Amino acid sequence: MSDVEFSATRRLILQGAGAVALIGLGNLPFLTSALAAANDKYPEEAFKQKSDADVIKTLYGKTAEPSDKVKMDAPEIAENGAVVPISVSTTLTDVTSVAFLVSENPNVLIAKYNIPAGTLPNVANRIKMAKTSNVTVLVEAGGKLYSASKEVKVTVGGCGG
Amino acid sequence: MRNLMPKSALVLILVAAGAISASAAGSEDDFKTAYAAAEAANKEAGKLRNQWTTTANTLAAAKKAADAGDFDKATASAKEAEALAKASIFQATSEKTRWREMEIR
Amino acid sequence: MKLRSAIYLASAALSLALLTLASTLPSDAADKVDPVADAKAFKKFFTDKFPKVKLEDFVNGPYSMNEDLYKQWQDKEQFPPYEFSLEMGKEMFSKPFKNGKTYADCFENGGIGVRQNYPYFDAKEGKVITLELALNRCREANGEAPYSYVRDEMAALTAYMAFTSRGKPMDIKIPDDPRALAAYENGKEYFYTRRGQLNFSCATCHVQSPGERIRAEILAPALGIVNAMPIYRSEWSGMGTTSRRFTTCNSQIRGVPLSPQDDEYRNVEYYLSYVSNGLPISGPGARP
Amino acid sequence: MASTIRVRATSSGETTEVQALIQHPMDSGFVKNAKGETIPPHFIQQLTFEHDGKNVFTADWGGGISKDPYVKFTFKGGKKGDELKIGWVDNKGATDTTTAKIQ
Repeated sequence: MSDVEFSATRRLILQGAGAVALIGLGNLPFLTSALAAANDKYPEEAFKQKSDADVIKTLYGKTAEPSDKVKMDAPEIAENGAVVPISVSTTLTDVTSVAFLVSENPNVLIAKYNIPAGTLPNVANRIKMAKTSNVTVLVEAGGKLYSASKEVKVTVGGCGG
Repeated sequence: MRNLMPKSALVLILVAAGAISASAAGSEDDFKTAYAAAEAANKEAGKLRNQWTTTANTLAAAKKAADAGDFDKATASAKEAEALAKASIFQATSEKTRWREMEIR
Repeated sequence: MKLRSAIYLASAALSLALLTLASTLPSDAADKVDPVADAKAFKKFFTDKFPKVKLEDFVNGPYSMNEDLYKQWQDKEQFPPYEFSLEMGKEMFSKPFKNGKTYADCFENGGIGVRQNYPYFDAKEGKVITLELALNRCREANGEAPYSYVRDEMAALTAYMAFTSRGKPMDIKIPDDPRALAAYENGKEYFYTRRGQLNFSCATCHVQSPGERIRAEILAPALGIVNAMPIYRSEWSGMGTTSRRFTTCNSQIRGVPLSPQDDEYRNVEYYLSYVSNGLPISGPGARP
Repeated sequence: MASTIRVRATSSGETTEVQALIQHPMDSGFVKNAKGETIPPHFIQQLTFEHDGKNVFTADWGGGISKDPYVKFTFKGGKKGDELKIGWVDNKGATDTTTAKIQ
C-alpha cells in the first residue's frame, strides 16, 4: 500500500480528529488495508444525532419497519448502566448491517456493525445507558430497514462508565 | 429496606437535634470554643474507631464559614459537628454490647 | 437476656449508664467463643433464607439471588471484565524483583492454589495475616516498596492468586490459641457492630437484606462474599481489593474508614472467611 | 506492552464464533471527573476483523460503548489454526492490531 493511499484512508477515518501523531504505528499496513476493504466510512454525523429518527435518517436515509424477525436480547433491569449486555439475532436474509440505538442517551447511536456476505446477523455487545430508555436495534436486510425495541430500566446511570 | 433503621437511630437523631437547637449567635471566641469542643469529641470518637464522615464534613464547613468571617454560621456548624461526634460516641459505646442482638447463632 | 431488653427500653442517658455497668461484666459470660457452631449457624441462616440457592453458589453474590442479574452475569463471564487485571497479575507474579527473587519465593507451593488458606493466624506475631498483607510483606522483604491496598496492582496480584485457587474450598484455621480466638471474636464484633451516621453494620446489609436493593445496588450475601475477592465492579469501572470493599462500605454508611489492613479489617476478614469455610474460591469476581 | 486486544475465536467446523475484549477507556465526552471538569471524548471508532484476506466484520462505535469494549459475532468458514487479524483506531488516532489463531 502506498503512502498516498495510506494517508487518504487515515483522513477518512480521522476526519475532525485534528492533528494526529503517527508514532509507533508499526502494524498499520494491515489495519489500513482492512479498513479500506471494509469500504465503509465511519458515520461521524450519525453518531452526533440526538433522536432515533435523526439517526435513522442520517445513517440509512429511509424509515424502519418493526419486525418480529428481529430478536433483541436485553435485560429488564440493567445491573449497572455502565455495562449493559445487549445482543441481536435475526432470521432475515441478506443482512448488510445492524445498529444499536438508545433513545435517552446524549448521543443516540451506540454502534453500527457492518455484516459482509458470509457473516451471520448475530451480534452481542456491551453498551452504556445514562438512564432508563428504549433500546432499538436496526437490521438492514435486502435494502430494507427493520427494527425491534425494548425498554431497559436503569437504576445506576452509566454515563460514569 | 424498611427495617434497616433500628430504634437506636432515633435516639441518635434526638441527641443530635437537642444539641443543634442550643446554638446561639456567635463571636469568634464562641466559634473557637465550639470548634475545640467538636474537635475533642471527634477525637474521642476516633479512639473508639467510630468517626462519622458527616462530622468531618461539618467541621470543615464550620472552618470555611469562620474563614469567611461568618461566625454565626461557623459556630452553629461547630455545635452541630460536636453533636454528631457525641452521637457517634454514644453509638460506639452502646454497640459494645448491642452488637450481639444481630448475631446469627 | 434481661440486661439486653433493659438496654433496649432505656432512654439514651439511662442506657449509657447501664452500659458502663455492662462493660465491666465479662462480655462473654453467656457467649463462649465457638467458631464451629458460629459457622454452622451462619450457613444454616443463609440456606434457610434462600432454599433455592445451592451452598456453593453463594460465592456468586447478588447473581445467585436474581435471575435477570444471573443472565447478565453469564453474558459478562463469556469474556469477563477482570481479564486484563488477571493477565497483569500473572505477569507481575512471575516478574523477578530487583534482587532476582519472585513472589513465588514468599509463598507455600510458589503461591499457586493457596488463596483458600488466607487469612491465617500467625502464632509468632499473634495476629491475622491476610493475603494482601502477605503480598506487601513479600515485597518489602525483597527490598520493594509496598503497593497501595486499594489500587490496581494489589487487585491484579490477588486476582491471579485467587484464579489459580478457583474451586478450592475456603480452608481457614483457628489454632487453639486464645489470641486467635480473640481475633476471630473481634472480627465478629466488627461485623455486627452498627456504625456510621446511617447506623448500619456489615450485617444490616449482608445478613438481613441480601438480594434486596439498597438505592440501586443489589446486596450480596455475607456467606461466601470474601471467596469472590478481588472483584471488578461496574460501578467502579475497575477492580477492587478486599481492602477497597471494606473501606468503601464504611464510607457509604457515613463512617470514616479505618486504614486498610488495620486490626479490625484483618479480623473481620478472618471471621468472614472462617464462616465461609468449605465454599469454593471464585475470585476474581465480577459485580454490578 | 501487551496488546490491548484479547480475542477468542472458536470454530465449530461450519462457523467460527469470535469474541473480542479491548482495553480502552471509551470516554464518551459527557462525563465529568472528580474536579467537575469534563473528560474529553476518547473512544474507539472503528474495529475490523479479517480472515483469509477478507473483511468479516466491521464495528463503527461511538462513546456509548462500555469501557473495555466487548463484541461477539459469527462468520461462516474458518478452520482451526487459521489466523484472524484484528485492528482498531480511536478518535485520537491511536491504533492497535493483533492476530489470533482460531481454536
